[in-house]
Amino acid sequence: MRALKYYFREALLSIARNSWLSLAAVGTVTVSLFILGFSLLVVMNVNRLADYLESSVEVSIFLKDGLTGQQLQDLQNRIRALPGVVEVQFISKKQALEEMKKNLGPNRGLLEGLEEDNPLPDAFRVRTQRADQVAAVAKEAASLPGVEDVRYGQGVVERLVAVTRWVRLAGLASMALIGAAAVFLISTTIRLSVFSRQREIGIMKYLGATNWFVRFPFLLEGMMLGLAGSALAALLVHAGYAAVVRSVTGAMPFIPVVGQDQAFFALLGSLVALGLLVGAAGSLISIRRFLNV
Amino acid sequence: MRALKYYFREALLSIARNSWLSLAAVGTVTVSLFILGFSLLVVMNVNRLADYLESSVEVSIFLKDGLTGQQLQDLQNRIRALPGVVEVQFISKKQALEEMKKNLGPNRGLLEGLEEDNPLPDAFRVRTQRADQVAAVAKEAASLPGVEDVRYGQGVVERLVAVTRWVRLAGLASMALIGAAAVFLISTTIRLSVFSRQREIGIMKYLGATNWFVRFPFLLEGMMLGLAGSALAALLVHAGYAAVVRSVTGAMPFIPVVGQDQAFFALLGSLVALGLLVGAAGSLISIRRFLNV
Amino acid sequence: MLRFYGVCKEYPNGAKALEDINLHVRKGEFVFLVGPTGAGKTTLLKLIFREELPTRGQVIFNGRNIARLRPREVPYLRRRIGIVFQDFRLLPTKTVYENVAFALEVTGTSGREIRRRVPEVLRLVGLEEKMHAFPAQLSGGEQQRVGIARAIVNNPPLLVADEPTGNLDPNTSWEIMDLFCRINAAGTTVIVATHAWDMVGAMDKRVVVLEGGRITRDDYGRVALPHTGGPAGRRQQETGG
Amino acid sequence: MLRFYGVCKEYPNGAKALEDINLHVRKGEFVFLVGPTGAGKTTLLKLIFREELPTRGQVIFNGRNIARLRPREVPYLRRRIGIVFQDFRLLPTKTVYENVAFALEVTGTSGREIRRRVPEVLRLVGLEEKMHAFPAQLSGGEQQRVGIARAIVNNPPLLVADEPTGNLDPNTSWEIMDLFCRINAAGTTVIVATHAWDMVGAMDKRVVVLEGGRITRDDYGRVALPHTGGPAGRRQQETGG
Ligand SMILES: Nc1ncnc2c1ncn2[C@@H]1O[C@H](COP(=O)(O)OP(=O)(O)OP(=O)(O)O)[C@@H](O)[C@H]1O
Ligand SMILES: Nc1ncnc2c1ncn2[C@@H]1O[C@H](COP(=O)(O)OP(=O)(O)OP(=O)(O)O)[C@@H](O)[C@H]1O
Ligand SMILES: [Mg+2]
Ligand SMILES: [Mg+2]
Repeated sequence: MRALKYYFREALLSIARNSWLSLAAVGTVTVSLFILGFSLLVVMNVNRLADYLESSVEVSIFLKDGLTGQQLQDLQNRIRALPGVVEVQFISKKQALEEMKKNLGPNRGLLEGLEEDNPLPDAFRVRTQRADQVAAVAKEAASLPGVEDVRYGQGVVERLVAVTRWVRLAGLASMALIGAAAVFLISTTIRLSVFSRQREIGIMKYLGATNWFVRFPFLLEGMMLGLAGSALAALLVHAGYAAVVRSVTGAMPFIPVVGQDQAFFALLGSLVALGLLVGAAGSLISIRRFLNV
Repeated sequence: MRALKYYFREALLSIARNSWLSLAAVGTVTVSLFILGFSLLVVMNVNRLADYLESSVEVSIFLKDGLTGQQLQDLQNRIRALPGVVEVQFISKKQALEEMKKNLGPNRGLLEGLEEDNPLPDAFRVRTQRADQVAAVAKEAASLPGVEDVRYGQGVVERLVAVTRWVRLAGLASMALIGAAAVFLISTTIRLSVFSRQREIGIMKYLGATNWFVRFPFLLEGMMLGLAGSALAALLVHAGYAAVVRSVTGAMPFIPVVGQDQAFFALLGSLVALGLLVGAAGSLISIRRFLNV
Repeated sequence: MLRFYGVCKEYPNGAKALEDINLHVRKGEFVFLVGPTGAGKTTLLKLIFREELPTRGQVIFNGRNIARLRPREVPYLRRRIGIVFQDFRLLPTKTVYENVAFALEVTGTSGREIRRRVPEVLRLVGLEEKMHAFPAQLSGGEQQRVGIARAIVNNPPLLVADEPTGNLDPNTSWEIMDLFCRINAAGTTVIVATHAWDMVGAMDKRVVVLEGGRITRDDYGRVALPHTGGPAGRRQQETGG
Repeated sequence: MLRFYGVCKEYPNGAKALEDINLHVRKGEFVFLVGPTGAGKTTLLKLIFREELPTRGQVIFNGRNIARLRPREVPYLRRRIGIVFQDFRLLPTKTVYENVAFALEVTGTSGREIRRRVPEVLRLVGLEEKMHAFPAQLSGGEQQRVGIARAIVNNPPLLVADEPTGNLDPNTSWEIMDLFCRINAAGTTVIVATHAWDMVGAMDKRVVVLEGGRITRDDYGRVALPHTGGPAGRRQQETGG
């Protein structure tokens, strides 16, 4: 109890009396974690966008003429059972012609008079969960009875798969990198601030202080500075992201963004925890080499 | 001459004897500038991609029937003269039909027999430099004599314009932010390392050293550390980017990437210059408050 | 209580500070350690509280070989030794009061006890008025007295003082020596390294003379001063030696 | 050469270190500054080389008011004053040689001259063997002598020494005093703040006594010691005063 009171008083006093060092440490934590947090949000959003793009890829399964309702039903069930399929929609030949007309726009006259003898086939339109499942679904579907032909934007899907896989990987890699950089920068600053008090640590040891007695106030100090910095960073990320989301959804309402939901607050929480942790670990590690006297 | 030799010797000696501080400073410079450099490259690439996407937007200008060759030539010239237009391509009705057939794929049978009495118009296909010029070009073109109709993917182009404008802005903003963060982190580290030598600076002043005499070795030291760190960062960015480009172009040859061209080396050069500058400025600024004794 | 057996100390840079030191300090003794500058006095004291380890030989404190202590035992050794450092070693970010209190905080002394003991000991060394000043705001002699107060505040069984009066005027020096004598009379073993031959000569205590890292004399009682108190006297002695 | 006119110094924390100091030191003089600990000796010396500024009054050095110097003139003032600091103030990352050489580097002395002067002055203070040691590797007395060597290496017109023998044994102390006398004889004005009354008493120089921030005596010639050299004597005097 008494010791704990002492530790806290020491930590707070030290922060106040070394105000310049403390400010530098808090600033570094804030800046590093702000960059980290914002980059994480960007990566999350890019991933969300990739998901969205991937899920908008479709497979068209054209059917043979003259299938019965029962056959159609069976086929639909079997397609729905294929791995990765999330949505199966039936498009009758009539609907198909309407769509084509719409797409042709000013040239719609070309299709005039085809209604009576519609040459288009019935079709299923299938969505998969991920773009890289499209090829497999198309292959499976092609071998089903009653299927005439299967088509999907081959080139485009392959590209999309490559791009999104790459974006995910790059996002992960850069997060690991920026995270490591943040940890390095924060712990370097805390080391420097401990370093400048090397002599003090030695003196304490010569007066009979145990390692933990010397270490604890530094540990607390590191945690407080880490906490202050990371809380500030979390606040800034919160406010900044809200502003960004507002202007993005204002300018581009069609783009899906990661909202301020549970994941977002989990991220903010992790930032704060990281700051606390790096502050604590940084102090402990950097003080170690000065304790051996 | 003698003084210069002294300054350099002092700076080098100080780096060697404060090896831990020096390493911390170099590490911070390297990490900060590496992150900065890589982020810059990402932004440049995203911009390049945005350019590419924008420049692939087309305006189709459908022509009235029965224009003479001279009229066509005039029209083409006038369209080419519109602001933002970079490419004008003539598509005859025959070419248009062929294309349409290709697009319809398995349904090409629909268009059979239209060759003799082709209902499609002749057209010009126009590319603009930027997507946001499309709307203006379309409007101008619509009022030209001989033009029947002008079409472009209205909704899509507007979205694309919004997205790319936003991406450019966000890229610029985050670069400013990360750049400022790098400068802050580097100068904080250098300040801390100067701070731990506060007493030394005071002693030098009491021995009759002029401000510049005390400052110069620190300035040189800051420049050397900044240079070492930023050169290392530039090397890492170079090597890392080469690896990334290799795997991106391997996986997605269709994506345009910023090559290791002049702009790339200008960027590396700027990184090195920034490191040098921040190192020098950081030392000068942080030493200032200790010189007043 | 404290024994040196054939102790040698050579610093990593090759400086030989001590050679073959054999010394026995009994509980309750008052020992002066004198000798020319660079003779090894500080080094000898540093071996006692384990700032340095002997290169050869053994230092035994209360029956335990100091070099063999496990790291976790070292703090408890140091708490039983009050140390006045030649270079003061005050904590720069703590006030005078806090510096002295620290020696008590370390041992887990209660807050009430600290608030009682610290002002008391600061009064003993004449610093009650400077209680809330920081070390940088003190004169040399005041800093030295803070160091002395800190060393005696928790009544250690052994007091080790390295040049405790180097920055003090003769009056204050005598007061401090008086204080040491009283502490000694109360049972504390005291070892004082000093250049103040006049005081050593007048005080009738055990005197260990160190020269070039070796003990050249170890006597009780008044010793002759190595000089006669003036430039002329010193020169005489010089030509004589 | 050096004049104090009604100088007062009150530190920002309210400590009154000097009050109404009037003092005139002539070129070529040798002045001892003595007084109890905390009397203001160091403060008075700090006013000379502008580490502190007087709260009231003026310090005139060679006809110039030191408080009125422009910042860029201060280094040139300090180069004309050799200073031995009470707390040594050696540069911890420089060797003994480099520490002494620094005082010459500052003035732009040629490399050859530095290589000649530094070993010479280190020999004078008896440290030629420790030339390449760092301050942390020296004994207290050795560090003090490095400070002395640094102060005298560029033959300053004024030498200001604050407690230059506090960590030195009597023999070495006398040697240093001898050195100061020789420097003084060669034309340098010398001001020494010290507690070594025995030396002051034996040396027949001007003595300025500072007590509680005021000059209480300013005499030439031998002065009576404030105590008679032993605990008995001191106690007598105490009860007598
Ligand atoms: N850390 C060190 N590294 C190398 N040599 C050292 C170290 N400390 C002391 N020495 C050397 O050991 C010798 C004895 O030093 P010590 O400090 O014990 O002397 P001292 O008797 O206390 O002298 P003083 O009276 O001047 O304080 C000196 O020559 C000194 O240079
Ligand atoms: N920086 C400072 N801030 C506040 N008070 C100070 C400061 N420096 C000195 N003092 C106070 O001013 C008074 C005179 O101090 P000074 O250092 O001049 O004494 P001194 O005569 O040199 O003593 P000593 O012989 O112990 O070195 C002391 O009471 C001291 O506490
Ligand atoms: Mg010593
Ligand atoms: Mg003083």
